[in-house]
Amino acid sequence: MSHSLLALVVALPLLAAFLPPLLPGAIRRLLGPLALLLVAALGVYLWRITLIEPVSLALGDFRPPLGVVFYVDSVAALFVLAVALVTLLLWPWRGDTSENLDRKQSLTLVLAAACGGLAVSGDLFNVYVFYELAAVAGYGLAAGGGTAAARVATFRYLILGSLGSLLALLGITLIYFRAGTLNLAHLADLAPQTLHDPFGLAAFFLILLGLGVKAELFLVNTWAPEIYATAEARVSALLAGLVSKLALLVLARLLVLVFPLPEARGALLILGMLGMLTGEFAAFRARDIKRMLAWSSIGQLGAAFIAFSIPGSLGLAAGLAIALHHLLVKPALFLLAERWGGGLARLAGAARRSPFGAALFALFALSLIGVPPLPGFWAKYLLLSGLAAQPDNLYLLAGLVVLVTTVVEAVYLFRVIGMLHGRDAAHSEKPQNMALDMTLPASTLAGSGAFAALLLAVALAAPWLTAPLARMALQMNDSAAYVARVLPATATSEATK
Amino acid sequence: MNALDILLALSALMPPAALLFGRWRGYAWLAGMVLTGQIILLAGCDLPLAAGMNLEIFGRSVGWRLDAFGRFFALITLGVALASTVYMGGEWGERHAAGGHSPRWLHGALAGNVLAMLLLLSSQDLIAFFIGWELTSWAGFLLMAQGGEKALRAALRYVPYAMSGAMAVLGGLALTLAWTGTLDLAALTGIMPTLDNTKLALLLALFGMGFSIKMGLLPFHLWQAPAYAEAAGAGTAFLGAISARMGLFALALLLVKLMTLTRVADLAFIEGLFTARDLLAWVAALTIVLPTFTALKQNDARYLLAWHGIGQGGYMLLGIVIGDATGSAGGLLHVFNYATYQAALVLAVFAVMHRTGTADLNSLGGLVTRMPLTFLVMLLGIIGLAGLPPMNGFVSKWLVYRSLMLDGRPLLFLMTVIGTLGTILSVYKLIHNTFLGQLRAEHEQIREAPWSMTLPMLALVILAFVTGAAPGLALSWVAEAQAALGLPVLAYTLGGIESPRGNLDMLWIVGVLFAGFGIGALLFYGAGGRSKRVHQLDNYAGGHFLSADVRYHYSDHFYAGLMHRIGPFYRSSFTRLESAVAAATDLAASLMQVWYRQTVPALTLLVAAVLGLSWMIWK
Amino acid sequence: MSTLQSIPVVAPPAEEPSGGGNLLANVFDELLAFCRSRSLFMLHYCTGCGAIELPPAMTSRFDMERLGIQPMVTPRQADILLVTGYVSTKTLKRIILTYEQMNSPKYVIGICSCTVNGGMYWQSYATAKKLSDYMPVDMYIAGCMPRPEAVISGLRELMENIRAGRSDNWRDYYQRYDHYLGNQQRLFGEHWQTPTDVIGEARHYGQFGPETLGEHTALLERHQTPLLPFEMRLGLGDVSKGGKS
Amino acid sequence: MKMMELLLELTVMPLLAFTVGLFMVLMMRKIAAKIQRRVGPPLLQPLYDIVKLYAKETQSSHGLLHDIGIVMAVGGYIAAETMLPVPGMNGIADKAGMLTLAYVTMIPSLGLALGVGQCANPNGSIGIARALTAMLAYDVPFVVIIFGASWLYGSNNLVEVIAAQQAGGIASWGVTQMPLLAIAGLFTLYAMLGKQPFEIYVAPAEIATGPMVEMGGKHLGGLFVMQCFQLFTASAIYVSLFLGGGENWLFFIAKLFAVVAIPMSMAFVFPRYRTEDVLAVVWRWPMLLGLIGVWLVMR
Repeated sequence: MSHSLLALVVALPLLAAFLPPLLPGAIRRLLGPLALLLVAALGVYLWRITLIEPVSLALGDFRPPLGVVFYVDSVAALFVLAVALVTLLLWPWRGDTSENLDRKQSLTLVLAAACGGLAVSGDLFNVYVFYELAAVAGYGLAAGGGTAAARVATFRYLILGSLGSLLALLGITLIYFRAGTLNLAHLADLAPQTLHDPFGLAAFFLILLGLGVKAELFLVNTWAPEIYATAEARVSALLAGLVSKLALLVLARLLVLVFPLPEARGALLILGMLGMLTGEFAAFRARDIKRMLAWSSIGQLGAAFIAFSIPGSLGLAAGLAIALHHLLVKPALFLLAERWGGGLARLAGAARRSPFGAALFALFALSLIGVPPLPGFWAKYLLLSGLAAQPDNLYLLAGLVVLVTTVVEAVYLFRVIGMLHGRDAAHSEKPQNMALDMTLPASTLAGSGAFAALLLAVALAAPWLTAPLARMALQMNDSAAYVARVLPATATSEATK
Repeated sequence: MNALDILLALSALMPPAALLFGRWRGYAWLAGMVLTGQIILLAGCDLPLAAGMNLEIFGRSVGWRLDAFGRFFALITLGVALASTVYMGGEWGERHAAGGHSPRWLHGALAGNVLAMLLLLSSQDLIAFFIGWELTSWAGFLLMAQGGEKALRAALRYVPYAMSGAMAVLGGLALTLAWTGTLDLAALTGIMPTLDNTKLALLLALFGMGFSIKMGLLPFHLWQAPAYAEAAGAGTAFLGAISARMGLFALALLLVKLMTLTRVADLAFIEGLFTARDLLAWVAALTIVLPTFTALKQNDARYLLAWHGIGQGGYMLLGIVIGDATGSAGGLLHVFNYATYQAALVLAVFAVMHRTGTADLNSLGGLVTRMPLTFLVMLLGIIGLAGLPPMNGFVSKWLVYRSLMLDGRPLLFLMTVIGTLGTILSVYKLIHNTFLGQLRAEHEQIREAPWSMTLPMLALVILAFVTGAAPGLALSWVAEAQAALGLPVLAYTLGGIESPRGNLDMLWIVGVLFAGFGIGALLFYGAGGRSKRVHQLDNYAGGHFLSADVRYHYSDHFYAGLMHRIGPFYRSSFTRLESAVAAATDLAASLMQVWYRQTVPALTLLVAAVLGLSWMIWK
Repeated sequence: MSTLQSIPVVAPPAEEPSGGGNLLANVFDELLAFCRSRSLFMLHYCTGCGAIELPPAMTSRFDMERLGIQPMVTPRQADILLVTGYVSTKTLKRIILTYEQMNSPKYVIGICSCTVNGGMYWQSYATAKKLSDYMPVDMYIAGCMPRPEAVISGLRELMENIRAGRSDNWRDYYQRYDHYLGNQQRLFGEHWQTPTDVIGEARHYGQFGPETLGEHTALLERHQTPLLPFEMRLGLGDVSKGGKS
Repeated sequence: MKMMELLLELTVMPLLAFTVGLFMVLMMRKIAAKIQRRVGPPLLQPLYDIVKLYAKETQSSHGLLHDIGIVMAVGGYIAAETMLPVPGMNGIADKAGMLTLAYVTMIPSLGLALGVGQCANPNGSIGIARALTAMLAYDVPFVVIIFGASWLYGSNNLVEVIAAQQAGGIASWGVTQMPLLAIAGLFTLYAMLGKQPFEIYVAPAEIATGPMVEMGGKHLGGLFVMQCFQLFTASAIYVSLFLGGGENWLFFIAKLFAVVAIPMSMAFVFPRYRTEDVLAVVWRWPMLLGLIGVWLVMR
């Protein structure tokens, strides 16, 4: 089978995003989900074959390093699958007006396409393009909340994001200036000679900051709480769940392929630690559930950064586990938070209105803080055992940070659970409004229920998933294989040298 | 399928069964029968047993294997669960359900606890152990949170403690893996003692802290009393009697089996004078004294018992830390003994609550004529808790005392005795304020608790009495557990121990005691004039005419003189410590939020970029 | 100092029981009587000035303890009720309650003239004049106030009476309760009652006499809910009234 | 026949203890009288009191537990006496040890406390609260002393402790081996006997004799019996730990009476402490002496 199917990962959603105005109503509404389903199927297929061996595609058959390269290893395939599935689960089925809905659906699809592109891109330029695409779609979606607060938040996000893009672009330019190529495989090949110096590191740092805006990296994550608090829940879920993970993936690839340097790892580690500390502690004092989730996701991504900073496939495995786990849990929590937004005090007694919703919240919370046998525990286990195995004391410190912030996380999440099950605030205040207000709609329950089902399935299948995960991490860590796959010629020339 | 598989499978079936059928009246009997079956199965099987289920995760095997040490705890767990389940299944459960609580969740939480504990007790490696540990913690949380608003608040207070403990254990687990390359408990037994002192000390600190929190050792004890006291009745009994002992199980495993006590004694703070082992012993001793002292100040029967539960844990740990045959047998036996009478006591308090609606020690009194069986339970229970003959609590404490005496630890010995004396004072207050003194007018029509409640309580205290008179019955399990753990094994007889340095024969002591009571009764009832019962208002009041509307009863500030002296001793410094940590967290959180509230994030971004670049370039 | 035979409170000494031929029983009874006479715990109800003479009687000069007499604090412990002075209506209620709470055999000694006939308070409207109207008095020690010698002497006479079995007026209170109750009711009003159960005790100890019950006890029973002691019960039987005051 | 002999001992030991205790009560009252320049009670006065109390014709009880309390108080001491070796008889002392004995002697107190509680009289409850506080006060130095003795003689078994002392004569008595502990022990014994200034729980003028407030007839009689046992037990433990036990009954009784006489000759010139002051004084002096003594013994 031709690997040109790879292009569909990007092409299908884009097509579905821009075709609808030309189509009649019924098909129009189904086109997006259909495209996503196809991408998901493609993801499953790709995952199965790439577990054995990665594939790459040179678009238009321009051989690298000249052309546009898509590279899919099992990690990328899994992310493609995840992008499709999560987008599907967070699909905007309803809107205020038809026009509004069209726009939302289109933007969502663009976002999905961009995310898929980020997952499979094999060169930095494409990465930048897809990243910009995702950013634009993200601004559009975030502003779609319609409220003034949402617009203000989006505006700030926009400034920060643009500045970030600029920095990333600057970094990419520096790299190009030094190495003369943007193809990742090529870069991996050239990096030891050209980029492993302060100059290269500076470029890495700029890219880190730039992409870090989306990945909620500490220093550039200040937009997150406001956006998540004001945007629609499913948008928050997409941004926190999906986009951040893909930015993370790109950074991880960059780290593995081009900059496997202790300084780069150190930067990642320190920023990750700071992100975890600030995020989780800030969430401790959050007074509404959406901001709390936003900060929590900053913390979780910090944990992922810490994980990726661990050298070797063990760290990658841990980072992947954390990222994927967060991808499963956080969107679902944001879905639940849609109706339960606002001050935490409002939640009192909500469990009586929506017992199933409260149970789901508890399940996600438990997984998030890493209670075995839920998947979150295995992610945390991988992270900690990876950190403990490092000789550097900074890694042990990071382990300590992870442990302490987990305690903080447990406290604030359980505070919410306590609120949910506490005495009904409705008793004292206007009961009817409250009752209606706090009951979760069936669609929300169905959405997060689906995530919960996935989570539980992963929990049950954990013993059988460890081997693929390890394999994925190995593949991702194997930069020689990457180079060899994308640039067979260079690899052979290397070998002959 | 071997016995352990069946055991675990049955336990795994019960939580869903409880959630499905918990509302059905017969469920308690069904669960009771299952638990009885499990007890018989467990008591009869040959150990050690490895479970058929074996997982392979990240290249490490995760498995379950039960030895005699685990079985000892497992039997206690199942027994207490049995008593609690039966208690829950009757009138108490109906009242509980009528109060808007869910019997399904309560049964489910209890069954979940049993399952979690069995998993923990039979874990074969640290991952299985941690899974069991966390499940126990959260199942415990579920059980704690069942009693309404206050219970929920207390349970939430438990969360940071439980989580800190879990994270400490997890950290220890990660370091163990990094330093030894294995997580298998059997393999670790050989490797861990060979680690150097720094590593061992760090592991001891991490694991020790995690386990101490569960056990409620000082200074991590504050969560336990409210969490256990406010839970729903039968849940409180289960939590109080056995839940916290999981911490002891883990500590014993760590100290004795994995690290070995001699290695722990190598970790010296002051060379030759004060080692980690001494530190543990002193923590245990302080855990005996200070919580007992707090218990003495309680005015709520449930809290009083819960605080004593914390204090009693100290005896168990102290016995194990001494580590000789007598002391460790005492410590382990105390787990069993304590479970029997503590469960009975808690159930009795909840029986009183069931009838009177309160556990406030200042609003009760004189119930002995109305609830004589409950009184009997509480009487035998407090004799056990206070550690007086003829109940079993005496035997285990005696073993601990004796080993402290022979080990030459006068101050520790003194602490244990002070704990016992304080307990006597406090439990007398408990029984006096509940059952003795003046019967309140509003309680005159109260009836004895129903059989579904009195039977489990009576069964427990009878067990406590029988194993007090013939401690050999329980000591056989203890000796097996000692052997499995690698401790010196106690040479016991049916009546106690025989040793050249002082014997204990409870058969004789109990026999003579009851003969003495018999003679006393003969003297009292046989000799002298007839007596006539008088009404409680026919009482000396300096010539005053008593009437039922005026309270003639002494309950509040019961030990005024004692409190005058020791009341200000440590002025709730632990509570202050706890609030200080909470406040510090809150402050840190506020500071962190400042970061996210900045008005010009773009500027920060630029500054960060410049700074980062300069760091990268100048490094 | 004298036992005032003129005051008809002491029933004529009962004939010595013939003993029924059982020598051992007689010896035993003698022993008990002897012990009773040699061990007297007194409750001094210090109503008036006579109390001042008791400390000297107890302490080094006269030392009652050599006679086996010592002070006690509560009615349950005491054998002798010493009423040491004028008895106001209000005090009398307490004295009666105290007397009823004592365990028999119990003895009442009225010290000072006030207990005999009101003494210097003979015309006070608020003073009970004659103690023996309200409870059986075993011994009066007259005087205003009687000196310790007189007190000791009176006590010795009481001891002798006890040893000889002549002093069991406590039975009189049970047997003629209606009479005493009548006098009490006349003074305190018809709603008078104590938290004790004299009639029940009379029944329990077989001290029922022809005059135990009568019109006054009928009056008492009309408005009194008897204070039945709380019996232990398992709650399986019917819920009976436990008793109220 | 070993068993018969043992049973006989078990019967005789409490009886002897009671008899000795009766005379100790007498001695106590005599000493009080002498100090106050009185004659004091006749020889058999304690017996008269007990017989009279038992022989009361009407007695009031506050319920089953009121009775049981007295039964436990007397019965507990009867049992305790069989664990306390006296010349020629060891009873079951070697099956129990001194620690057990110390705890068995708490049973009567607990019984009494239960009985008093049932009386529904706050004076009694206050008395018990104070008595238990006093017990907390004096038992703390007491166990320090027990610890010292059992460390010194290497055994928890009173029979062996006594044998070890008698084997070496006065030089090996506890009082010469551990003089500080002996002083502390005497102090503790004093507090244990509960006479002035440690009489906090009786306090006749304040709480109407506390625990005894509702005790009359045989209830009070039972308490008198208990007092006899208590005096005997306390002094016999002291004699066994520090004065070499009894070589024969003559010496034994002499020692016993001497031990009781010392605190009693001081007691009656004192007023009464408050509860908190009892704690302060007992936790300070005998504790300090005891701990130093233990340190010396263990050195």
